[in-house]
Amino acid sequence: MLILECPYCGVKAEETELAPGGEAHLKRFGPGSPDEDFEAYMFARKNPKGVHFERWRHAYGCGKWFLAARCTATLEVFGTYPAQTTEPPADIVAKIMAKRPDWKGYK
Amino acid sequence: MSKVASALGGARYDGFAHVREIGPLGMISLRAKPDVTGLAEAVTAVTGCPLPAQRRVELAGGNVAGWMSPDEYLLIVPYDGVKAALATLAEKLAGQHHLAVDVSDARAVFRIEGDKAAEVLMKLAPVDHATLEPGELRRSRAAQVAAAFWQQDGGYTLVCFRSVAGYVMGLLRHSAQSGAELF
Amino acid sequence: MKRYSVFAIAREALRYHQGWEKAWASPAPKSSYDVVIVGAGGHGLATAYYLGKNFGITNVAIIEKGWLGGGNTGRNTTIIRSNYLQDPSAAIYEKARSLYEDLSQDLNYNVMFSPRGLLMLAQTHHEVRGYLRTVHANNLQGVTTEWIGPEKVKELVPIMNIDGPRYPVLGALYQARGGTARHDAVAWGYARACSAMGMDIIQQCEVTGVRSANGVVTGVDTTKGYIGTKKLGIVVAGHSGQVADMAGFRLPVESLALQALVSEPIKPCMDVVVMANTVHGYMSQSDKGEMVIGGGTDGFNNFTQRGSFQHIEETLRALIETFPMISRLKMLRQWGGIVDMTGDRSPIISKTPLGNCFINCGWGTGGFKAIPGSGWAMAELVAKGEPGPLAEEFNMYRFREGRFIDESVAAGVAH
Amino acid sequence: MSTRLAKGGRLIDRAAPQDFTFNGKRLRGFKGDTLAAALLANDQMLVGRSFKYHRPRGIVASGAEEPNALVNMGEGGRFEPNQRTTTTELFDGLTCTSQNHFPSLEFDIGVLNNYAARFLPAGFYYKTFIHPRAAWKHVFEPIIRQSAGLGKVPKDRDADRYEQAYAFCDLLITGGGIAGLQAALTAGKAGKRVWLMEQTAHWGGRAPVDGVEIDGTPAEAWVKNAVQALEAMENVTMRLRCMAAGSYDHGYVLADEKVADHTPGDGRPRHRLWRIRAGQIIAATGAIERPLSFAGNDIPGVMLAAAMRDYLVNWAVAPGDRTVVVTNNDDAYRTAIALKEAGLEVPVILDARATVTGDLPAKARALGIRVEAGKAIAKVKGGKRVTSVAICAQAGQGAVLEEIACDAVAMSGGWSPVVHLWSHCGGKLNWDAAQAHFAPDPARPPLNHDGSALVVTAGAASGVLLAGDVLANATAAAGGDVAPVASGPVEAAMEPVWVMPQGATIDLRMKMWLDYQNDVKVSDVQLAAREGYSSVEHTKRYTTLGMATDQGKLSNINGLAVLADSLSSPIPQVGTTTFRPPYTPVTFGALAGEARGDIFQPLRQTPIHAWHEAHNAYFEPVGLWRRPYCYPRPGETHEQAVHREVVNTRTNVGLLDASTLGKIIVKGPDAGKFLDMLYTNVMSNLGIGKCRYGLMCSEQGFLSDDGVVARIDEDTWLCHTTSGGADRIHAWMEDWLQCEWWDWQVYTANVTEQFAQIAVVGPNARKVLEKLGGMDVSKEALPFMQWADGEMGGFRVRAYRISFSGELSYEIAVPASEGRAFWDALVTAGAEFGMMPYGTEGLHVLRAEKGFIMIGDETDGTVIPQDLNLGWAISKKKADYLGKRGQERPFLASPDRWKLVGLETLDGSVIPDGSIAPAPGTNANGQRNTQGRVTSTYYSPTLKRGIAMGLVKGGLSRVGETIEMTRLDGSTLQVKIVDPVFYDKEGEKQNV
Repeated sequence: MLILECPYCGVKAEETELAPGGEAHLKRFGPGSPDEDFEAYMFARKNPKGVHFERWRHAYGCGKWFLAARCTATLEVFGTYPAQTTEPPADIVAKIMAKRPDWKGYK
Repeated sequence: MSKVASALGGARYDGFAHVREIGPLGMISLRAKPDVTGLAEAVTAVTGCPLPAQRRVELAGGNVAGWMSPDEYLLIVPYDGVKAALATLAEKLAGQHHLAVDVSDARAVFRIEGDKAAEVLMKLAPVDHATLEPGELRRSRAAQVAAAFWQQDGGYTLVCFRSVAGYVMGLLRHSAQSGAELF
Repeated sequence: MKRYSVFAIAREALRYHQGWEKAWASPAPKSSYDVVIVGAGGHGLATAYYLGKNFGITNVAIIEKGWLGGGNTGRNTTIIRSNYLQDPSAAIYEKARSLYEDLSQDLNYNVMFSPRGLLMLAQTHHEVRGYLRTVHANNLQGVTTEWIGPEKVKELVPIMNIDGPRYPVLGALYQARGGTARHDAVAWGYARACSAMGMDIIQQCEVTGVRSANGVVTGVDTTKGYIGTKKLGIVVAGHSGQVADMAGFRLPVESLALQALVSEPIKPCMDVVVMANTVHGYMSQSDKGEMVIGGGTDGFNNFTQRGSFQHIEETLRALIETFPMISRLKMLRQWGGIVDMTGDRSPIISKTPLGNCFINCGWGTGGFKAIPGSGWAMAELVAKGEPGPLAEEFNMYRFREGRFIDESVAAGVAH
Repeated sequence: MSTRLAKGGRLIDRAAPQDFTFNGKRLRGFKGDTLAAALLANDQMLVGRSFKYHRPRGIVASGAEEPNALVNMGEGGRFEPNQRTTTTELFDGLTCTSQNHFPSLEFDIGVLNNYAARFLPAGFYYKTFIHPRAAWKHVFEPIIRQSAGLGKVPKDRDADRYEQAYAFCDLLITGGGIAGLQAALTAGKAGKRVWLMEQTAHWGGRAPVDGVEIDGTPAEAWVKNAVQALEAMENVTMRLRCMAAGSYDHGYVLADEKVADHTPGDGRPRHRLWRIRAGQIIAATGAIERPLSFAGNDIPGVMLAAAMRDYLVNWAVAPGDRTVVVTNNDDAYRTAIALKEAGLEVPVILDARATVTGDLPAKARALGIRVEAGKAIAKVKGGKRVTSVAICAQAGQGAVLEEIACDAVAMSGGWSPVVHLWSHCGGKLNWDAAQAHFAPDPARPPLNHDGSALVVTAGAASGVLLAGDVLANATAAAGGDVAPVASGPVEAAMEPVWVMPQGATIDLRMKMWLDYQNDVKVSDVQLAAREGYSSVEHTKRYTTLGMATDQGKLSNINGLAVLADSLSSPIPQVGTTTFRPPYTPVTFGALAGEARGDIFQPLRQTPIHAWHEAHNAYFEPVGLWRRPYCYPRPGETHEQAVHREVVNTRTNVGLLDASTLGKIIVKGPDAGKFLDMLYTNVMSNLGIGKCRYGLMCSEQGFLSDDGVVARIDEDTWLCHTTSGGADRIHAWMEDWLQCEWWDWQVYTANVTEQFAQIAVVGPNARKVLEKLGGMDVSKEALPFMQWADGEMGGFRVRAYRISFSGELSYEIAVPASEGRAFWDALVTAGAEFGMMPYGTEGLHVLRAEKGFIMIGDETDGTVIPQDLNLGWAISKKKADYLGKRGQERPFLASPDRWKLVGLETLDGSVIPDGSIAPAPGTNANGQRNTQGRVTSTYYSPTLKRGIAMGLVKGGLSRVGETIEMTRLDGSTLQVKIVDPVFYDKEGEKQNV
């Protein structure tokens, strides 16, 4: 039963107020793109056992999508940030590096 | 006005807390970013309230201006005043990217009153009332549906979607039964 | 292997059961094998078993990070059915179901397959149409199912409230030869049979790397050292992504938590398996008397084998509405498993970008019922290097081509 | 004889007798009794039968760990099986019966299993019942099922109600013994927001029973003071009868408060499930005493030593007159001393330790109790009650030295911390060899959302057992540094004893019970180890050890010690099984909370719902809505009603409540661009005042929703969605706007519920509206596929000239608050034109006659618009729209896809729902090949024959061909492929 702080309204929302939305920072590939790219966008998933970046919507709340950095093995949350970002913010990356020295990084 | 009916026709329930459906109230969903020129002025013109800050609700008489999200406000005015309010908003925000829409009939509104009114909500919403400040609008859920509520006039005002008004009334009735006080 | 029978028990009883031999051996790994299967769950063990039985390949190691049968095989609600809509699904699940019919005799281990019948309730007109479609499809697929009306449902399950009022039962998709089996026994029975064929089941041995040369697999690094192999089968369910990563490819798979629970045991009251998809709940009664209940899947990646409690609540709400008499039963134990979900919620039995490396995963919430069929198809793929008809449609490249095997199109979305 | 003593009993009120029945026998206890205490007070030593062998079972414990004393309790809507008597508070009028026997508790034929026990070892069923195949299902399984199970099956609906509540705190302390109280005092004084809960009805836990002194006062007084002090703190909330059932991630704790179990029918909720979010949890959950494994340790009258002390001190109940005490530690001497001081006989204390020193043994000896060091029980004798014990040396194989008559045995094998809440979320344990138990490893706690320790343990749960240590540990757990001082006797070290005597022969080991309820014995665990079920999880599952309703609270540690010994492995290497919630079983009703009956799920209602109900609508669920399926008149079947409604709509005029249709406003400078991405066709060029049908696809390319879009003004569009699609599509729009195209200037608003929307459909539709009066609804003023705002019969309306039936049709939206009044006005105005309401099934028939597709019927998540001949609604000009790339994939672009056609039988009959068109031959899996399927099939009352739509390989190129389609009985029928538009192909009627 996760708690994630919505970066838009500041509410420490509990899981039942949120809707999960899968892996974050996927790049959309549209018409004409190579099959592999489209497949990677739609289907291939990192599914890491460890640090993961994912999408959440504060569905029973302000309705905004946001992103979270979370460990899928311990459920520790490293931070949340707005959806309008193309890669994890530096401060969250630094925090993860400090807590998970063997983390291989976002890519 | 007899043809205008609130969702439950003013249903009431008296248990350890007092529950009643009120309305319909005039409600406007206003979508605009806070930095839109003239927004604060427009909101004040319509409601008499200042532009609410994050998670805040401002009250002025029966009027309300609530912060719903970084680009959404809930304005409450008399039911008959919506048309004029929309016109005012259109005028004040002309040329600015915004959306103001009448949602008066899409909502049901409840009052929960009594010393232990908070206990009714504690059974339904995963919200920490000890950290809920006066003047805070909290969007959450009431059991299985979306709801927003705030403290007002010694009780709580709760807003939900109109179609689930009967369900929410059922929840409130179940939660407010005498003998089911929490503390 | 000494055969199990009532006579064996009587004989052993006279000597206080001191003479039973080990059900399976626990050897140290050899330096190399013809085939290494990673994962000693039901699917991995069944793969090994049919490699031996159908193809005579017995120089096989089954490597398990924990204890055999300790993953989803030992954590599910033991439902067995094959009333699937799509042809490839119906084929493999029916193959599995038909193998379950004789599995106890085949393995000489009582897996307690109990074809007690399985009902999928239709509680909306939409569901009625979806299940009728499934019955028509099953008739052409050679899967025996039927559509039954509400009266027959009530007759089969007297404790059910079929009158609603919210979701009256409009009928049900009924598979009379669906049912349950004892989940642990399936793993143990296969393990014993594999061991008897001379295969090595190596528990407490985690794979830490996959080695290859010229695009072809050569072996695996493990916590018990390097093990060479000519062929590698990856059958690790929720951890498929991690092992695939070692083998150098990415899967269309996400690992999510799925939960189940049991009540305290009561005397027999329900002799069929009931699934109610509109309200999200399914229930059967175990031979011990516990009501075995399955819930929904979380929507986020999770490797903890713990789920979110709201799914338990949601399921129990639904089941109390459907079976009002269970309200005063008590939840004895709840648990979670990690299920591997693919992009179309159907499994993958496939060659991979790495030569002689094969993968079997993505069974999601429906794996237990498939075990014998999955092992059968995977064994064929590993042995021949090419999929047979059972596995062909389940290749991992179908997503790129858009060739989904989507079972959610019928009303019955839960597995 | 088990009796009530004349004096004592700190928890009972002798002035308040409570009458109850057990198996129909009328018995009496006192207020404050547990049911178990009251049964013992009435000499009811035999209370049930075990699961497998149906052996006689007596009360063995005094709390939540009790495995035996479970009863069927109550009647009718308050009947509950498997009620644990040791945690059930007695109330006047309680009725209960014992479980798992036939015909009676005293004479149970199931006990035959006991005589055959030798042939029924652990896992025997895996090795037999294999042949013949059919016998398992038809013979063996039914016998096993009938003999298994425990309590009776409830028959009735639950008469009680339940509720849930949320709570938040800095610190949740579970357990109201001295550790919990001290932790609460410490944290409370520090100003933390504290919740303190205790599963029983009393604060104080064991300390008052054990006669501990704290800060120079008796524990009882200290507890009283502590409770008073805590009650005075505003930041501390205290709950009795509240059991912390499980701890979940991020500090979420479920606690079951038994509000009215002891006062049934008083109108309060029976249970309240608290969902607590705690910043940190202190588990002050105490410890549980372990039994000793000796032959006959399951005979009624054999009881945990501390439990016997509880019955004596708390409830003035003496389970026996002559009690033999057997132990491996000093604590059990307290029981012997208490019994002796109560005037009861203790013929001997058998202490497995070779040397016995320390204060408590000295005191026992001083009281004249015989203490035998290095001795053990070889065997307890008796059937339904202990009659004597045979004594042997602990070191030997069990040669009997002496037999002592007695009627009760108090045993103690040491104590195990209750670590459930610590372990639920992944806290790890250490093996404490000195005390022979697993205790929490503070270095490996369960983690909170920020990576900090979520749970700390306090007191005995930490593995400290002496009162002084308990208080110090609890103080530290709560962040304090000054602990009260407790004084007590010095206790000598315990000595692990897993089998008694140490070298017991197999015939003795076959009589040593580990799991009393599931009948798992020492020999069973040894058998599992011998057969290679060597993981503790394998052993548990193979033998069913610890899987009974007590979840192994008494048996797990003993069992795994036996397993470790059998494997010659150290205990910590064998490890424990996983601890799973709940700590003790929780009633389903409490977990479902308020969600029953009317509020089982939200029921969405349109403003016109009450009218539908009043007019005999037969409803169908559509998502959470209920929509009228049809309005049967007296004597009509649903089918007849649908046909009448359809015909009337075609010939006169029909009225449909379409309020559930989704309505989403999309506005902004980039709204047109946005909608062009969302829909497959172009919406940006739609003229103001005009309507256009549009399709939305998932990014995979599959058709996901459809509806009519209206252009409201220069930068505003109104998008209609399907009834089920409104929230989903709105969320979908917001997803793209927030997460992909966040620089586009577009706002959306879901205004579905703002409007009641009513379709007036049929040749007389215009007449009805004209009768109502107001805005001009003529063909010229409001042509097909346009909309207009206006006033109608005094209502503010927006009228859309759109048709989903092929008839002249208006969909009219009014504010929801006026929806009912407007509907009524239409009903009145329509009366003279033959207007009738029609339901969703009529709607389906009408659209099918016109060949209009329905999301969910023609689509199922695998269908693309091209399959449905909707290519005309897919823009060829647009570079991109959601789903376009997905549709480029080979399988979606294949010419072999099944495409939409009309279908009709040669004889006019209706094609069965779900019917499939087989093709010649079979596939590689032996399945019959197929070439199509029906998607919608109805009897058309307009055409007076069956009509259908379907997807068929080759699609419209095969019009005129006849194919076979399946019937449910396995036969087939002949079906002709036709154009899918069955009615008014030219579309003249809707455009009048």
